[in-house]
Amino acid sequence: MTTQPEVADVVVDEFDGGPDTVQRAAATPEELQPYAELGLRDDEYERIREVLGRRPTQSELAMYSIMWSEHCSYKSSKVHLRQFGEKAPPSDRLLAGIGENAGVIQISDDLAVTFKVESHNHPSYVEPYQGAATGVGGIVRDILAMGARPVAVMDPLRFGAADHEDTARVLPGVVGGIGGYGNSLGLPNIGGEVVFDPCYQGNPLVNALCIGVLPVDRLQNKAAAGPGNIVVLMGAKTGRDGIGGVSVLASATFDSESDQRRPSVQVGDPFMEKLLIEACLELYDERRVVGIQDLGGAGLTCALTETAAAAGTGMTVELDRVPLREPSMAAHEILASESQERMLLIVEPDQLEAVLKTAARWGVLATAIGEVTPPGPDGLPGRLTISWQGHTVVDVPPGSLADDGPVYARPMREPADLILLQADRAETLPRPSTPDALRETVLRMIGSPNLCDKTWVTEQYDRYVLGNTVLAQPEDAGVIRVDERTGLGVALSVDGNGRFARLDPYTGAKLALAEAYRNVAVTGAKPLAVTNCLNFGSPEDPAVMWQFAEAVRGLADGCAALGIPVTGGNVSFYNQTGAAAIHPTPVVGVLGVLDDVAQRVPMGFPKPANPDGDIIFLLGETRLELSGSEWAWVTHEHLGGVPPKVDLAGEKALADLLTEAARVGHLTAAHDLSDGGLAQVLVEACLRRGVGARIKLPEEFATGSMPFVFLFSESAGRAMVSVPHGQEKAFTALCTEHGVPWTALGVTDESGGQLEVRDQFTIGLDELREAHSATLPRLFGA
Amino acid sequence: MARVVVDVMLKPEILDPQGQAVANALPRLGVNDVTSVRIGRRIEIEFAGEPDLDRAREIADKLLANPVIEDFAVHVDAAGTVKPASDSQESQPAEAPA
Amino acid sequence: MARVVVDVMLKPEILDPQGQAVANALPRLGVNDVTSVRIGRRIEIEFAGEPDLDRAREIADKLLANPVIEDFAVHVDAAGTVKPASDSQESQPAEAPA
Amino acid sequence: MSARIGVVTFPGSLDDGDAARAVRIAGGDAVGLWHADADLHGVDAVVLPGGFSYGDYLRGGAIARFAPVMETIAAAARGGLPVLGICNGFQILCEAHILPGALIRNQHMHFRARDQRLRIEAVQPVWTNAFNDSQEVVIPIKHGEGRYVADERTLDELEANGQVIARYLGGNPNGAQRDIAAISNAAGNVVGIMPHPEHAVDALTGPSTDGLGFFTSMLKFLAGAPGLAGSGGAGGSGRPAGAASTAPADQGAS
Ligand SMILES: Nc1ncnc2c1ncn2[C@@H]1O[C@H](COP(=O)(O)OP(=O)(O)O)[C@@H](O)[C@H]1O
Ligand SMILES: [Mg+2]
Repeated sequence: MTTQPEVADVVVDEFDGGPDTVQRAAATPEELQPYAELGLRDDEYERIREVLGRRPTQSELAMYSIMWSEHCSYKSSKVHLRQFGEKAPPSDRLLAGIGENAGVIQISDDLAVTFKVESHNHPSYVEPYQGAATGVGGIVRDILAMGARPVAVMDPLRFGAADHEDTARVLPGVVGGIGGYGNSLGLPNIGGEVVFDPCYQGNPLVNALCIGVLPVDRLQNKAAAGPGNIVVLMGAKTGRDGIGGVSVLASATFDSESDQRRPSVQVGDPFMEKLLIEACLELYDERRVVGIQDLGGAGLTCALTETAAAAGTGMTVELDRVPLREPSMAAHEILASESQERMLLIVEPDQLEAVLKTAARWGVLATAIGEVTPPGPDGLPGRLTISWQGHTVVDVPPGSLADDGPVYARPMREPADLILLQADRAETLPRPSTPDALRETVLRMIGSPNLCDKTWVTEQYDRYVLGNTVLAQPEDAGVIRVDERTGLGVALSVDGNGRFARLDPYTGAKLALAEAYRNVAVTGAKPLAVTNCLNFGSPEDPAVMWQFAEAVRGLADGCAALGIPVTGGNVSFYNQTGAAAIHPTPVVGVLGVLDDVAQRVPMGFPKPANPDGDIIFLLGETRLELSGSEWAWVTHEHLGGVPPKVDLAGEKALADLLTEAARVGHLTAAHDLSDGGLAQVLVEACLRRGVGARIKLPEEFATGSMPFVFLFSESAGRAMVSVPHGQEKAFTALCTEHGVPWTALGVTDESGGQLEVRDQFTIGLDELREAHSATLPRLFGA
Repeated sequence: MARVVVDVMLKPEILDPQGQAVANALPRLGVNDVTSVRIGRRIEIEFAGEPDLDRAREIADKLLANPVIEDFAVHVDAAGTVKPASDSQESQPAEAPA
Repeated sequence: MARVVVDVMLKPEILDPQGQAVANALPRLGVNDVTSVRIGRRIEIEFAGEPDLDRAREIADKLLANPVIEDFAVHVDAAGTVKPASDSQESQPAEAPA
Repeated sequence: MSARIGVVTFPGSLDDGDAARAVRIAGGDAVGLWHADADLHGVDAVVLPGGFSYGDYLRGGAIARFAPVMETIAAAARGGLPVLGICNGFQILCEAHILPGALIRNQHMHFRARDQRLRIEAVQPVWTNAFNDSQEVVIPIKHGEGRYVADERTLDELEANGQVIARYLGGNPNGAQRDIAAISNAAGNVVGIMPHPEHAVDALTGPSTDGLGFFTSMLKFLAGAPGLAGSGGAGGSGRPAGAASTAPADQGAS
């Protein structure tokens, strides 16, 4: 499957002046239908005919082609994703899990949070600003559909080489779109990632995460329960936005023609979404909706079939009632349209008037378009029938679209080059071994695109709106206050490392999980739950499919080991240009809870209360692990070997220690170690508040290239903390108790204004800052 | 003067939230007979020598318009010129002196 | 069709960074004979009945332009109309159907 | 009874909750005012909060200016009612010609959010009496259209009359003329400020608590001006039962 023409291109709705009706379809069984052009296989088309007992109408064909696409049906991933449920540790906090619009976790007697990450990769390549903007809009509606008020967003992003000319087109547009939409909605952006790698050239990854908060008793669901209830479409008018967008933009591989294809893209209206949010929340609080579902990919088709299928009911819909932006739209276009900022509500008839009134108060269009009908006799699910201009154009069992799509166990094969790749270890590369070379390496690394200061990006995002942001970028995790009365809050981090996953997808997925988990733990929060976005190449390539299966297995095993469940996520396949797939890129989000956000631990060394400074400790073990590291890439353009060892029991011990130490007030700062190793973390911790540090290397790392290894190895399971004078004994005792290895590194030093690594180098904070912060403005303009 | 104007508008099928917001505001100004408002960009390009339409078209296609969502038209500037308030009766005398 | 166009431009004395950015980018496209670029707004208003220039002028004055920083001009739509790509030779032919 | 401060919610207002919280932290009563309701419900002062009213699609504040509540506020402001316009609120005040000049697209064309150093340039009785002369403060900015412009004569007048309330320090974030971050009208009761003092009222969630001074100043002013308190609103009848009655409250978020 490569390029697919758009739905609008191949489906002709008009026959003898009227639409293709169910009646007509039954009478003309042999009529040729362009199912292949819509991306359906012969056997899939046959199954549709079997389900219906006739050929599908044109509208039905469009609906099946969308709902059975990879993007909507998860047909290649389903068999693997099951593990998330099967291996998940039991949890009584999980109020809604995989399969819902987003997972919901209870965090106190009366409050719950819901969060999820999703991709909008292909649209963001075609139209960076709108693609990214509507990516934010889409995930926010998922959160809204659960009954939650969205309270923050995050944006894990990946681009091609930083100095590639197309990155200069894509990155500013994507960042502008994320900011433009999120800022206008009044959602603080509390973190994300900006990663550059040539493998994302032509396939940028634009993932967006949203978190929302709800009173436990406001939880909503999507089931269209209660025959006789009214189906209401609320929000923007329906236009020809992204018609076929799901199948074309989100499922098909890009090729050289994509430039000319110029697919129709969706344009977002954050103002409308803001009104939609307020209107929905008011309706929830007034208990006016029975069921609710957002309209995202596959638009009305998806919302109608999923709500009906979830309840086992049927539904009748009059398509003529759907408010249109363009009156000339055909039935299948209305059904496939991905116009943004719309929600589908199921309401009891006697609530309809009140619902319409609330919508009007917020200036949002709301229209009754249909009715819930009873299930069939013998307990069979009901049918979805849709009329258009007086004719029945759709008559289907909704479950056949929503739940019973094709499922494939696709062939898998370890990539042929993997053995050689793993044998080519970065630990054999020449390493800096003199103080001067080390000093130069520090400055070069902290200014490299992946490690440099991301202020150019994050300055375009509002972090303050709503007044509950306790930590945001560049901190390790975002921390949001959820309850002003008690100080209850949550911490969130998203992480992924495509290079590690390329070298070993099983371990790479675990490493991404471990990093996000650690990032949450360093703030003092207790990690609770996981979301993920799995960005991969074509599932039709057995090597990609193997990477995918391994990554899922790694993430599921990792979650089981850490005792936190996957609550939801998203799969993005076909991130591929020609035969070249992106690095397998599992992006993992971890959510933790803080009983009192006032106890959160920041990443930067604070101005110490004691003139002698705070004491700096490194927690965890440093090994010679350079394969897949940022250093190997920046200085040798090298990718090979095996990724760092992952020890989830050790991660858990570290997290427990950090949570406990934060609770008793031992920590003035804590910063997790990942890309760029200890050197990066020291520099970031110093620059954050302009407080220097004096460091002494442990003896076993004092000579030859060992200082370099200590500073740049990317061993997992480590964090750096600072502890006030007088508390170090109690702190190290706590470390011993938790079985976490610790090393005293030195002290913070406010007056010095420099970072000193004894016997190696001293660099002034100004020089560090200049090296760290000049890169993105140089590349993308001041 | 060698001025070429490039008008860039969203393609008709693309949502124009900006135009819509303005259209929705008009009734509050007592205007009720407007059926639609669309907002695009007007770009005035001054050439050193002769106005060069082909050049302008190329610039528009490559730089000024986003062909994924926008259409454009190019013309040599004529009557429609927006002049400083002081010498154009169409525009309002500015309240603050220039 | 009863369409009125309102063109709104920043007053000449007000710095237009967007126009300047475009002007600065032109040499990279091999264009060296452009002396200035200014970017403003083009607003297309459809009236239910007759195109009403006075009405449009009033709307422009009150809402569409801010007289402190902008000038505007109003005219009934004519040649300069931006048409969908498919039937306008000025814009890029789009391969994907609308 | 503490002073009642109205906080207006337009469709697209975002920082209305934060402004109300700042009012409460400062010791006042926050009263929600709804864009479509011209009644000011007898409030003693008004805050026009930040956000993107009506999407801010044409120019920031251009459409909000015509909201029914704004007609009343404009009249009351000319009559002396203390009004603080923050960010979008500042834009609305300029669009309504209650304050001179305009706020246009940032010179670098990006939305920019950062913790900004400012110098308080005018310690005046209504909105800045809690500050010291030339006090330096840190207050967040976050805007895409914050470049203050006015013609030279207006700028000279603002300076001469002490109407420049605050200036950017340590780098002008948007290209504003003469580094202007906040101004007042000639009478001093109306202030427009681009930075967000309501985001700097609590050390846990803001870069400082410097923003609180604007709100405490106004409360102190109202306390010392009993004649003004309660008489600000045009037609102060029918007070709503609770604060923020029209703004949808959500216990999850605030
Ligand atoms: N696209 C982005 N949006 C928001 N915050 C970002 C983005 N990219 C990076 N950040 C923030 O910058 C900081 C540094 O990022 P990174 O080095 O990836 O952190 P870490 O290695 O701790 O995960 C983090 O606070 C991260 O949340
Ligand atoms: Mg981190």
